[in-house]
Amino acid sequence: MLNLIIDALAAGRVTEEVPGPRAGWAAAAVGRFDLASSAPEALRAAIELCPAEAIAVERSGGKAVAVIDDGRCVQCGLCAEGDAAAFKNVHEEPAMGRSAASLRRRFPLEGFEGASLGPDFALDAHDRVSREGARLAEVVLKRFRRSLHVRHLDAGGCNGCDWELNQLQAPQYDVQRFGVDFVASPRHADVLLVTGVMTRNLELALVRTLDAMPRPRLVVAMGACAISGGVFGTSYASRGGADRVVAVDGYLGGCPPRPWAMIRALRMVLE
Amino acid sequence: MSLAVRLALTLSQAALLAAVAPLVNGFIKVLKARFQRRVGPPLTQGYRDLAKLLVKENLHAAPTSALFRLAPAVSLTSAVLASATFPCVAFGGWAASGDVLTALYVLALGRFFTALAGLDAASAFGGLGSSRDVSIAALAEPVAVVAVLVLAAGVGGPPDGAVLAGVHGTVFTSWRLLAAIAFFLVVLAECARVPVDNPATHLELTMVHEAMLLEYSGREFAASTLAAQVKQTVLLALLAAVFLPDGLGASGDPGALALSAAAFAAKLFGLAALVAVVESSVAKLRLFRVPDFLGAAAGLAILAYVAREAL
Amino acid sequence: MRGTLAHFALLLLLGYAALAFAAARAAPAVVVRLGAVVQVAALGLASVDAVRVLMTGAPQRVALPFTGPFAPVALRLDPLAAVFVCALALVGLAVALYAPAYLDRAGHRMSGPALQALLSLLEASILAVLLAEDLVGFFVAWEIMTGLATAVVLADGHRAEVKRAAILYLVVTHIGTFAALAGLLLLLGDAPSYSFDALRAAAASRTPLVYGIGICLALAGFGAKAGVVPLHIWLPEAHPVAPSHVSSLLSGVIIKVGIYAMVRTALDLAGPPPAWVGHLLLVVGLVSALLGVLYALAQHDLKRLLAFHSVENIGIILLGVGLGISAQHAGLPTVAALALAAGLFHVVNHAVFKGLLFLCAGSVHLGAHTHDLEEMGGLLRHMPSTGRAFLIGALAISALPPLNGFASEWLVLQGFVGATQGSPGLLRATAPLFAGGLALTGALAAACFVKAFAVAFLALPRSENALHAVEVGPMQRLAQNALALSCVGLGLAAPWVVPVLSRVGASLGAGRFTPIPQTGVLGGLGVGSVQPAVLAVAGLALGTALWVWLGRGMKARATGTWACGQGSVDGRAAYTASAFSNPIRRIFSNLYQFERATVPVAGAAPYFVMRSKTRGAISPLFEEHLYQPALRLLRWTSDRFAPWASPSPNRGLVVFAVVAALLLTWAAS
Amino acid sequence: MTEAARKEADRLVGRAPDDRRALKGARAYALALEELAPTVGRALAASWRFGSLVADQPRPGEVRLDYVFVAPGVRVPVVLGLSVPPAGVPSIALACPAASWAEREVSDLFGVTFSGSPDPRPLVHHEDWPEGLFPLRAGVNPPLPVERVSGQYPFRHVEGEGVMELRVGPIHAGIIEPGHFRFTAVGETVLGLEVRMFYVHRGVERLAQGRVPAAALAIAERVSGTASVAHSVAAARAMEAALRIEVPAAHALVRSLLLELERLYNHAGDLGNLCAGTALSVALAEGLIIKERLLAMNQALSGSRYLRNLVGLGGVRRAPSSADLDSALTGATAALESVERLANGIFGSATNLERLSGTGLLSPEHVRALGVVGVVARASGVRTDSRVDLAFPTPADSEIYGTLKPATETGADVAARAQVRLAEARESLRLCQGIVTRLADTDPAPPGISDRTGGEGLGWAEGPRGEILTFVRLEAGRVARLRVRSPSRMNWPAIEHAIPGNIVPDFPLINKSFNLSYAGCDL
Repeated sequence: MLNLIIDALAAGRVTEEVPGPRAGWAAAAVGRFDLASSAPEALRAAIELCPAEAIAVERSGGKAVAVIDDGRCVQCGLCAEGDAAAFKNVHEEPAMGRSAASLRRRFPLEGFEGASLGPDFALDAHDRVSREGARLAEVVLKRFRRSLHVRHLDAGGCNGCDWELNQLQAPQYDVQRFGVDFVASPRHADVLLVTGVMTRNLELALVRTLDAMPRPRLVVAMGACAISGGVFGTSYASRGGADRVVAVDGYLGGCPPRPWAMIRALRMVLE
Repeated sequence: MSLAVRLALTLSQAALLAAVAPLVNGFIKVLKARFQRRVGPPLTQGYRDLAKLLVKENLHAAPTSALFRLAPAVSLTSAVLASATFPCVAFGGWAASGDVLTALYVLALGRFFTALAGLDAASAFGGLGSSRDVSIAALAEPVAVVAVLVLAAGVGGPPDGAVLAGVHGTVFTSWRLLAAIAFFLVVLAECARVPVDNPATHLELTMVHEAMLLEYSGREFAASTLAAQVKQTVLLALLAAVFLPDGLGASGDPGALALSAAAFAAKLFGLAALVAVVESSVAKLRLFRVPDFLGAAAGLAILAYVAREAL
Repeated sequence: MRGTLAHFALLLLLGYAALAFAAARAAPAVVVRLGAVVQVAALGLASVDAVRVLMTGAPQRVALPFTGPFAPVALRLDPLAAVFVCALALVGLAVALYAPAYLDRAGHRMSGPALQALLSLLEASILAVLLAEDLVGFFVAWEIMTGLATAVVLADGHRAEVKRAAILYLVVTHIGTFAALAGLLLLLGDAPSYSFDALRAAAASRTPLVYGIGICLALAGFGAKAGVVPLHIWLPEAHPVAPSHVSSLLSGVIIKVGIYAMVRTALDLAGPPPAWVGHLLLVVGLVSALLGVLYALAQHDLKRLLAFHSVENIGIILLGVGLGISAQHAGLPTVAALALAAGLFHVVNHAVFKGLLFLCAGSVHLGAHTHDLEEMGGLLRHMPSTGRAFLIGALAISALPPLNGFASEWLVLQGFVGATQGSPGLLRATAPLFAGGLALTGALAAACFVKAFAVAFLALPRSENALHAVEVGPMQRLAQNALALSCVGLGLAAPWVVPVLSRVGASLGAGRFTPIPQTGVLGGLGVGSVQPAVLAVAGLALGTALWVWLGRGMKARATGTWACGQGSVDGRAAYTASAFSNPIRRIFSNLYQFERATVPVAGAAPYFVMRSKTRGAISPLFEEHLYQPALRLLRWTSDRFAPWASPSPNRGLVVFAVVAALLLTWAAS
Repeated sequence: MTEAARKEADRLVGRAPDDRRALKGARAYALALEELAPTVGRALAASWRFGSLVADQPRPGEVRLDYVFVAPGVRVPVVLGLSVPPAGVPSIALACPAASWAEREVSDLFGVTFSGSPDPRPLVHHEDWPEGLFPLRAGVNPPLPVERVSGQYPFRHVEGEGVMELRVGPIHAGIIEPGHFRFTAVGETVLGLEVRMFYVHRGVERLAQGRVPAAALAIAERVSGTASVAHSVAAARAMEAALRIEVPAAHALVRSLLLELERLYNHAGDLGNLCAGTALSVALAEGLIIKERLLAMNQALSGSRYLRNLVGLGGVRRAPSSADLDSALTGATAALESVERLANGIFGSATNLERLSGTGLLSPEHVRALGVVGVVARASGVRTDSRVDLAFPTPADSEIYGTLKPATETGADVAARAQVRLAEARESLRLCQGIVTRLADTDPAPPGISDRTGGEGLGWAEGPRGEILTFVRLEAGRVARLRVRSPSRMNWPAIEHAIPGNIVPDFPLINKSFNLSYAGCDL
């Protein structure tokens, strides 16, 4: 079996440098979606099609604003299909931020008449932003930057985010080189990384897992499901985003987020 | 040499071995990463992890007793004490006239407490780890003892500081190599390495050593982790200094001391590299194949003894 | 110098017994407590003599004011006996402290005063065996001791398993006694008297064949008493059913009397032993040690587990003794002295920690009303003192530094290291096997006591009784703590104790032993006299500092055990004793022949079984492959004599005894 | 042959198909309540495989139960339909253990009670679900969040001395989905295992209701992350059957290509992942490298690393360019070469092979009784593969798959499952090559359309883990009922029977060799 090692050494390292947020995009790759057309019928069609209720038209102070919530968008691209589509794929990573609200991107609409459309995000005031991350002393953050142990919890997703997280260990990404490692026990973890919609049957398990983690600790929600429920939203079986149940320190949109974005999001919460 | 100097030497060796332990472990990890075609963690990641753990909370599960809090201190102490029982660099002038067997027994004390702590939280995973750990140790220890016995037979007494001085300059022999290989296999088993255990696994059901530490956090976890790393370094150092003492100095003069320190360090990291190579090239054994593995080690140790008698 | 203290000790114990029987009904509580006082006084006196003999190396004679039917009863306390008197005194003192409060609560069928009286008589008889100077006195005391031991085992004689255990004990030890008597008579030949001196003198005129048969019979006979494999089968039956403080004495001391008799015979009475006796003892010792510990691992009854460990430790002692003989013939008199000393040291050490562990088992029974490990759990919370004491005993029996078990076991191991320097021969060739076997035994014992302590004292209660366990009273705790302290003390004092013990061999006169000098390194064997203490002090300092520092980070937080996101853990989720020993049982499955069957109880097989039941059983190796065939042979033999003997094993035994007696008469004449 | 098999099915059921039923993509019979048990008995005797149980309420007040079977040679699923009041349906679970979970699910979601069930415990709902609340019943809209009640789940119980329970999950130590495994064990010796699922029950079927087909397909795509294509293709085929849409050849071929590429990256990843269970770290890393390359290739082809966003109603939403197809084929070919090297490492290492062989045996009897599908069934020597068992809606696919010989192994252990994956990965690449060649000769066309807005249909696809059966009923252009039966749903109960006799540390390896989806099972 020594030949495995010899082959590997001969083939050489495959670890890649961290690309910039805009670099490394395949032409067809889905990313975030920006407003392409203010046409009301296009917007209406997009809102109707959107399986995750991520698009809305809000009226604030008399002005109409199109909102696309990267915390909900599952990057299905239905809103960007066809020549007269309201949105277009701009080949950039979905937004990340310290609150779910900060993932909503707003586009002023010119000459848009009529009432609000789509879901009312204002009603959606479940953002439970943790201040634990902000409160952490610089000394702790500094140590976390050099050693960050992650406990992953799938709160009920489709498993796509999990596989992407798993890919962080692929030699191309080699997340270990950043001092990040996945651990088996919540007792050893600094970050609780939540993916997937918060299902009813896992709510208590999430709370217990967080309780099992030693302070100081952080919670990061990755992927549309973990932020808002994504296509699964709220139902008899689920509560929507993880922040309905526990306070969250960082959010990263995407369905699923790509591995580089995940690495960047982990760094973001430590800044 | 005065007792004070000898004590100082002994203590500084213990401190040095303890201090270098995370580096040795990091070295293995980096090497493994290279075999996996990636960069791997920084060499100093072990220290960074420990430093981080110092600012974290100790969590105590409801069923745990005082023993749970005591065990990390005992296991780290036992590992550090074991590193003081035999000379790594110079044979002359050792303060503790203890021998290698003592080191093994002192390490066993640490394991006893760690195994108890694994069971203290009433978690089945801890139980899995403890029962596997003591079962494997039960088979590994006799092999270690026989390997040491071979050495003792070769040098005319137990391999302690005074007697080992006699080894210096002796010809490298086949039986010594056989004993060293046997002991190396024991080190793999004792240090929770592939093919006996997988230090990189996240699967609770397959763990041996880490399963016992699943309930620890904060400083206590730091101490338990460091204890395991020190134990690994101590056993590798034993191998480097006692089973393969070539290149080590008998006298205590500074020049010879520096030279043999360099030789020791080279051997220590060479052995660590060997651990990485083995760990990267074989699969983990099925739990009930481990007795075969250690049985083979026992066979090697006996063969070494026979070879010594015959040659 | 004439020792009178041991003499007084004997009289005190006998006198108390008489008084106790007389006043048992009048004031039982007073009688029980008086018994403790008397035992403390008597054993204290005896131990003063014993220590004096050990320190000076000069034997003492003890005269009794009466004579026996065959010869004047002569008692003599020499260094070898003194070692065993020390063991008796250490355990006996603790038992005396422990007994009154225990008897108040334990609720044995036999009354407290009766038990105390029997205990005193038992201790007196042990003293008498150790001090006997002639065969008649020895065997009379020996038989009295056996009878009394059976009597105390029968404290709960109304229970069937107790009766069975007592009968088994009587049968095996009597066959043993019989064999030993035959052996010694053979060795005695046509000597003019039954005195030990006559035996020693007879050595010169004995043929090797007679010596061989005689010594084998004697060793086997005494070995049965000591619980040597395969004659151990009574031990795990009898020791657990006795009251716990009696178990302490049975396991701690009485089986050692068997060892005493073996050592006395092999190294003193029968003359200088040839090498093969040493080898024989080594093999028997290793087999006993390994099988003892392996069977202990499979137990989940705490007292049975401890009883099997006695078999193991007897094996370790025999390894020391055997090496003591073999090493002489390999030209290593120092190693021989060291090994014998290690064996004798282990006699004392085992007495102390096994006595301690049995007392703790008694306390657990008082507190949690069970001996079954599977029904315990979490006892440390309710019985902290007993738990701490048990932990120290567990560390000691697991041969972990710096405790006494480590000291003696490590010395035996050093003996094997030394043996590699001997002249070429069987010993030198097999030294690694014995060293490896001993290390295996130690590691398995550690595994077993991780199991025993953790399953009993840690984690969560597995039964109502365990949940409501209560700690024992102050005197019982004192007794336990005294023995625990002795474990620590003997461990740290090893460098000073061992040289003293190494002189015992030389004092016997039948063997070449070179005692180890009192100070400095032990015979060039690398045992620094300061080292255990230095290591212990350094360890204690470092450990305490670490422990304090580890707790001084952020404030610790209490939480639930991590249960993978499930609510909480309970006793059923925690490891059981059977679960813990499962890997070892599987590894050594050839020796255990473990069988498990799971059958459905409710639901439709095969896909909808809702409840099922599982049973596992170990088929007893020796019962199946040695005793059963032997019994079958006996049955077969008695069947041949069917015309005048009905085919029952009991009758067969009688026939066997008669035939053996006839043979013996022929041999002795 | 197919016609004869269909006649035989009619004879077995005792009547002609129910022509009043608008269900397409299936051969549907209408049964009376009392006919169910004897018919199922005859069906099982004739080697019919239980596929799915579809509960639906086209009219309020009654529940329609469709027992879906896959009968040899019939080439479309056979549906035994039953209109029942929501109580007192005879349970078929004792005769057909494969149907047990399906019955329990229908009880939980629709409140139908099955009489004589050998295991009437709740399945989807956990112990804190309020009694009498059936979330898929028409008109049931509980206030959210649904209140929690206290309760205890009656786990199967093994009693005996020294028996302990090893309770693993729902939160596992690795990056794995949640589920609960309860081992009854004495140390390492496992006496029994009970799998408890539905922690990731998201109510997918309910969520799809009222959606337009495109949005419903986006939801179906997210039933199980690594079977996105298969789930969306199965759902699209069901909708197309319901709406009588003809899919043009070019579109059908691209879908098939996506299905095979999905299989390829899954099997490659699974082979590497198996090494995590045996601690073969270099091979594990190699597996991750290969998988990462395949995922990047997927992204170049489809825009999504998991091949999402291409499958649409009537075909594919966007036709890949021939350059894209060629580079995908090149990438796949290179990846397979790496997989072959990896396989040499996995099967060439004696220590590794020792771990895989004889571990996690699942007998063919269990496979048949529990209706196991996919890689797991084929590794136990049972050849079930919907690419062969069931017909394709378009001739283009039928032609491509006409040459397919599903790989089977008889080892029934972890090694056999790995071998089947390797063989299938090779086969997938061969199929991809065929498809790309065919596509070059096929004229592009717009996706198929229909002016219908309602209907019912069954669709299927062979995902990486096995057969997916999806039922869709559309009303007024929106989904009225979506019913997904994933391969994992059939295979999870089987893992319990592959465990006894193994030791605890081999479970993760066995679990990896099954590689089942929790999300796909729990919905």
